[in-house]
Amino acid sequence: MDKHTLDESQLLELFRRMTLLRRFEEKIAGLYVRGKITGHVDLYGGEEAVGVGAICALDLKDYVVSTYRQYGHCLAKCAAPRAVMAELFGKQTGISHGRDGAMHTVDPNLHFIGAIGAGGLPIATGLALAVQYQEGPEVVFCIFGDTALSQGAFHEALNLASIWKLPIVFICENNFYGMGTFIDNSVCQEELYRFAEPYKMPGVRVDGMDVVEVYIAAKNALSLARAGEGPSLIEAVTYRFRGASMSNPAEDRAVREERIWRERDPIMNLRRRLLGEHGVAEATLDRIDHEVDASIDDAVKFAEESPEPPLDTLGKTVYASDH
Amino acid sequence: MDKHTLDESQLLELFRRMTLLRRFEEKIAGLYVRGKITGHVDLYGGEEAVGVGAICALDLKDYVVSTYRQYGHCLAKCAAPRAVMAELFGKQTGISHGRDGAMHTVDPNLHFIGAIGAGGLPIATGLALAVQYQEGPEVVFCIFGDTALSQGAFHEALNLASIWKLPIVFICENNFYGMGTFIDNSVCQEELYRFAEPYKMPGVRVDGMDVVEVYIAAKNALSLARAGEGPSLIEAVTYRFRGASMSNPAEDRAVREERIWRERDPIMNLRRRLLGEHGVAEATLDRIDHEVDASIDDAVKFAEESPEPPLDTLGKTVYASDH
Amino acid sequence: MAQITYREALNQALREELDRDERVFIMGKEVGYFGGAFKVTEGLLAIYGEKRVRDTPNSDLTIVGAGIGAAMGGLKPIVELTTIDSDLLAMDQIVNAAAKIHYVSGGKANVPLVIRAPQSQSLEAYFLHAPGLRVFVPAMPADAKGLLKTAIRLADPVIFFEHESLYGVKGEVSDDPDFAIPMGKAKVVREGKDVTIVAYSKSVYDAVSAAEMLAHSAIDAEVIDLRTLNPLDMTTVVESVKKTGRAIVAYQGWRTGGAGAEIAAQIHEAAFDSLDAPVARVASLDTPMPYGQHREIMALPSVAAIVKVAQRLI
Amino acid sequence: MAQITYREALNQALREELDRDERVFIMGKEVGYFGGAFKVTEGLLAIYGEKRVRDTPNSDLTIVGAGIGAAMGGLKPIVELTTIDSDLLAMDQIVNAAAKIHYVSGGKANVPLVIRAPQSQSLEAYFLHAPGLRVFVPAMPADAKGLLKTAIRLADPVIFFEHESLYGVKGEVSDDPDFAIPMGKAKVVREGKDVTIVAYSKSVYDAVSAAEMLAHSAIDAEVIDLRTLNPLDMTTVVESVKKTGRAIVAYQGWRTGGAGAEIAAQIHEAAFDSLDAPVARVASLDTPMPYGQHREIMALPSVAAIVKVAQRLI
Repeated sequence: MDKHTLDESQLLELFRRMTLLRRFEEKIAGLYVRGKITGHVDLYGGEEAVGVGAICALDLKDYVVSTYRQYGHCLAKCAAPRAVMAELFGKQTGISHGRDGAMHTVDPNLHFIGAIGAGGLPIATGLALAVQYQEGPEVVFCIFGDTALSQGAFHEALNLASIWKLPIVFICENNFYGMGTFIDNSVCQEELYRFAEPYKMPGVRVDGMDVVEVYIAAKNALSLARAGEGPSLIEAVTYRFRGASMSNPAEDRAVREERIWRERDPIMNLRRRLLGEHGVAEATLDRIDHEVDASIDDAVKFAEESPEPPLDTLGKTVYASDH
Repeated sequence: MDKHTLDESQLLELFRRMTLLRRFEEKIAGLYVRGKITGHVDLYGGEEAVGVGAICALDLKDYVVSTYRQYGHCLAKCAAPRAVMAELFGKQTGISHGRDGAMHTVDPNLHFIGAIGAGGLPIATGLALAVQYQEGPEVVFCIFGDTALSQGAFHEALNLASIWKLPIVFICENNFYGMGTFIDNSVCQEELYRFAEPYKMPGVRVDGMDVVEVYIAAKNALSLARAGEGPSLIEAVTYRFRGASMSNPAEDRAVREERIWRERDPIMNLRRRLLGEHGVAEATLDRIDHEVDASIDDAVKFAEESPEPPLDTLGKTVYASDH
Repeated sequence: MAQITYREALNQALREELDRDERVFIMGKEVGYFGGAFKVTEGLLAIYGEKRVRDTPNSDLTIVGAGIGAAMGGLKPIVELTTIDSDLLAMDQIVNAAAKIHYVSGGKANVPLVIRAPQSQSLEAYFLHAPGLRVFVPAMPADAKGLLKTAIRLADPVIFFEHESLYGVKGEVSDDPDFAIPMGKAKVVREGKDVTIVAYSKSVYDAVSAAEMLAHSAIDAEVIDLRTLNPLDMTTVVESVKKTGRAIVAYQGWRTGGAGAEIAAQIHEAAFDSLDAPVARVASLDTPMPYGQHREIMALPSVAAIVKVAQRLI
Repeated sequence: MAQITYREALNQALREELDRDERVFIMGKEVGYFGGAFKVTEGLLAIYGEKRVRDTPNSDLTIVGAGIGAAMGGLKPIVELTTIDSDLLAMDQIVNAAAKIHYVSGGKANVPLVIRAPQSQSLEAYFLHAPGLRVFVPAMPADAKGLLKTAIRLADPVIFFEHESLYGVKGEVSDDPDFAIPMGKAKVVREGKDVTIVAYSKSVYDAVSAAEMLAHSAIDAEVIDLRTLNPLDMTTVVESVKKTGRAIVAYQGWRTGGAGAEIAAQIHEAAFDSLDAPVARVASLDTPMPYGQHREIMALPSVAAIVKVAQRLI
């Protein structure tokens, strides 16, 4: 398989979803500043090619286990923008009935699990075990940040997935920065895909700013897992435009470096490619932009008009066996 | 450095210490069966070449952080047999005043820390940091079993040691068995020294039944660490004669396989080499045997005659700031 | 009904639930070939095969996390943790994931996971302080079986504590495969009118022995076995304390911050006017467990300590 | 004396102790270049350099373990944990190693380690149930500074909780480099005769506000700030309760199995005959923390809840 197998309609779909993630994020950044959204909001801008490229490679029934900045991954997994936005507003109509906000969205119907930090890797491994045990066709994509590599859970999960040959793909978004620490303070090995070798699984490094490259790598790993060939590790080298979260903007990050990366903006790059190589009309892309904007405006309106969860339900749904 | 640099007196010292470990263990196995020693007693028989070969490479001021079967390592680190035996008896004269038994002996004077399982690796790393911080000449040897490799702490500790270039040598006793699980159920990678590569440190595999080979590898790693060149990983392939602990004898372990390994008994091998290659008189080795036996008998007598810790001190020494 | 050990009762429960539900499986260090660190899973590998009785690496955090994921993927995992270190190494997954997922998903996702935790050191208090997690602490073989079956069938995550000293204890246990013990129902194991001794796990035996000794000095003690700490059946406890006017909580954990503190606080809250004396606690010394048999006896709560406290209360 | 924030008070304490003792150093995720997740270590890297202000990988268990090893090797490490997950990921090292080493070494080895734990979720109860570990929970900027200095100078391991909502709170703080607050001394922050409100960390502010509101309805509440949970100064608390006859424990943690259960149990044990009503607890709902400001307010103990309970008690 190579990138030429993506036809124009598929590329337009990748463009549409990346645009959705970007615009959605820009919208909530504004809402956060205006105090409409509280709590911890992680941003994803700049990394859309990874989430979208990987998740678009999946069928709907496949699973995504994501970490922090997961509403991006959640949208990429085809969650309704209304449900995601309402959750960020903490409303009853939200994807988790407003219980969660955006920290660890879990939606069994969507086959999506958000989990915090490296804690998601073991859970994803267990989900893959459930698939294998039930002889299902599904594959689990587990997406996490580079700092997970300095947590033991990463290693334990890769080891377990390898021993049991589980249908799982580990996808590391290597964005070179934690909250403020450069990776060389965090992992002694900056070529993160090299950790695949001792665990006896294929490991590749891809340009995480190129959605097509991510998509192809994801499809290849998916095929292996689907065929019972076990786990893989993909390292996607990328860059996040803002700091790790709205409350920690990385003001002092080198402006020059950021400009270079911005020139590699995955959405602008795909746009140029669609207009150039593929001869797509500018109006087509503009129409997608407008449709996306309209869906986000609709989601905000929906969220604003939705009811709060009744306060007396707060202590409820702690135990499944209670209802 | 190579094995020819060990002179006869050094080889005799290795022989003496291995014999001490073996005879000590045989003694306490008997005491356990007769109910003189209670609690959890881990055995080490067959692995003496690793502990002795590695620890004899050190100076007294260097540190050893050990795991489970640590009274072997503790004796190799020149602890008095009396103090170790009295500790196993739970007596006031024991190395930890009878508080500990043999689970996690800690003796700052001996520069020895026993810690449970993979939990010792982070502590050893911190000790190496203390050495580096204080610009001391010491090196830390951290000795652990193969099951530690499936625990995240192993990976976190190697990563940290590599980033900070700490003066530490990680020594894995790969004895192929946990309590009953073969290593292929436990770590997907059976060549454990390969984990050194992603952490950018030298990794070697040695015959853990050959005390000289272990000694040489340890000396080489020690020299690197002493020179500020950072950590190394040594995998010593070995075999424990009994199950993991006295309460879990691995009765059903294949007899045939055990016989093959017993033929590789590190003490018998060194004995043959001393008698043959080095022309040492049999009487010299017999004298060492007798001296060792006498010191162990003395230790048992000492332990038996030592007082119990006063029961009213039980709740004491929980806090250093209390006394 | 047959006289079997606590260990055999657990083994029976596992077999019956493995037979009953294809989704049930067991994983943990040494649970297969070796039959479990305490031989609870002995013989299961031979019957159910490697798919359903899975030896795992020594990766506690990740095995519990994998149990959570497997539970969310439609299975009913039973994870065996081998040591007290294991419980603590896995704490983040237990408290921050297993216990919370149902809630943060708005009730959409369930985590029907059972964590079997053999314990030499009693750490149940940590898990009592983790909303979303059920905590079972059976003392008797019958309850061990009946509650393990309930745990396996439950939609919630359960941590199931097995005190190591109880494995060899024998008792009457039903062999009806439909037998199960409901959670959240304490059991009055001995009736009495002078003082209520609330206990769970190993301390139930100490409480019963103490009650028998107290009978010689004409003190009639009621002994309650809580059986589960979450749910906590305070109704039975409070009813008893209203009758006796005095209560002792006996537990194996460290005194300070242990489960006994919570139970005592709740008794005071609910039955203050009926109490003739403050609720007393008989628990372990606040020290790391020292080595050696006689010192274990010294540091742990004992029959004699319960007797002494009961005599003081009356 | 100057008016500074809780955050600045901590920063001052760190500077003074870094100046005072070459063996003191700080390590943790983001403590250097970024100045700490909550900016407590801001500016320290520039002054003290990378040797003494060390950015670490995201390896909580191992960073705490390395702190233990460094402490045993002769240093005085201060480890900053960033999140609530961190505390739990490191739990095995904290409870099974840091807290026990002094004891199991027969008193030979010390672990002078300080673990700074900023917290949004209040998990102090876990660490109260760990003999060998000191637990500090300052509410006021002056205590934050004075107790952090005490912690750093101490021979025992200390977990030092900083409630995230307090970082911006201002107060008078001494700039005498010899200033330190002894551990185990609770502070009566408001005198009163009708009811004792025992609190720590953020709840002290709620308790003071509640006391002010109660004054309007002629209820004179005494407020005690415990400042440290281990050692726990029950002498001050019991003395107060003997005077007032009524007590409330207010804390941010989950109600069940929280530190309030222990404090209530000890008050009952020591002052039963002086109590006119059972000790009440005002704590968080037993649910994972829901999202959103107003729900946080709903799930957490509040000024209004303390007022309501006080009125009910009297």
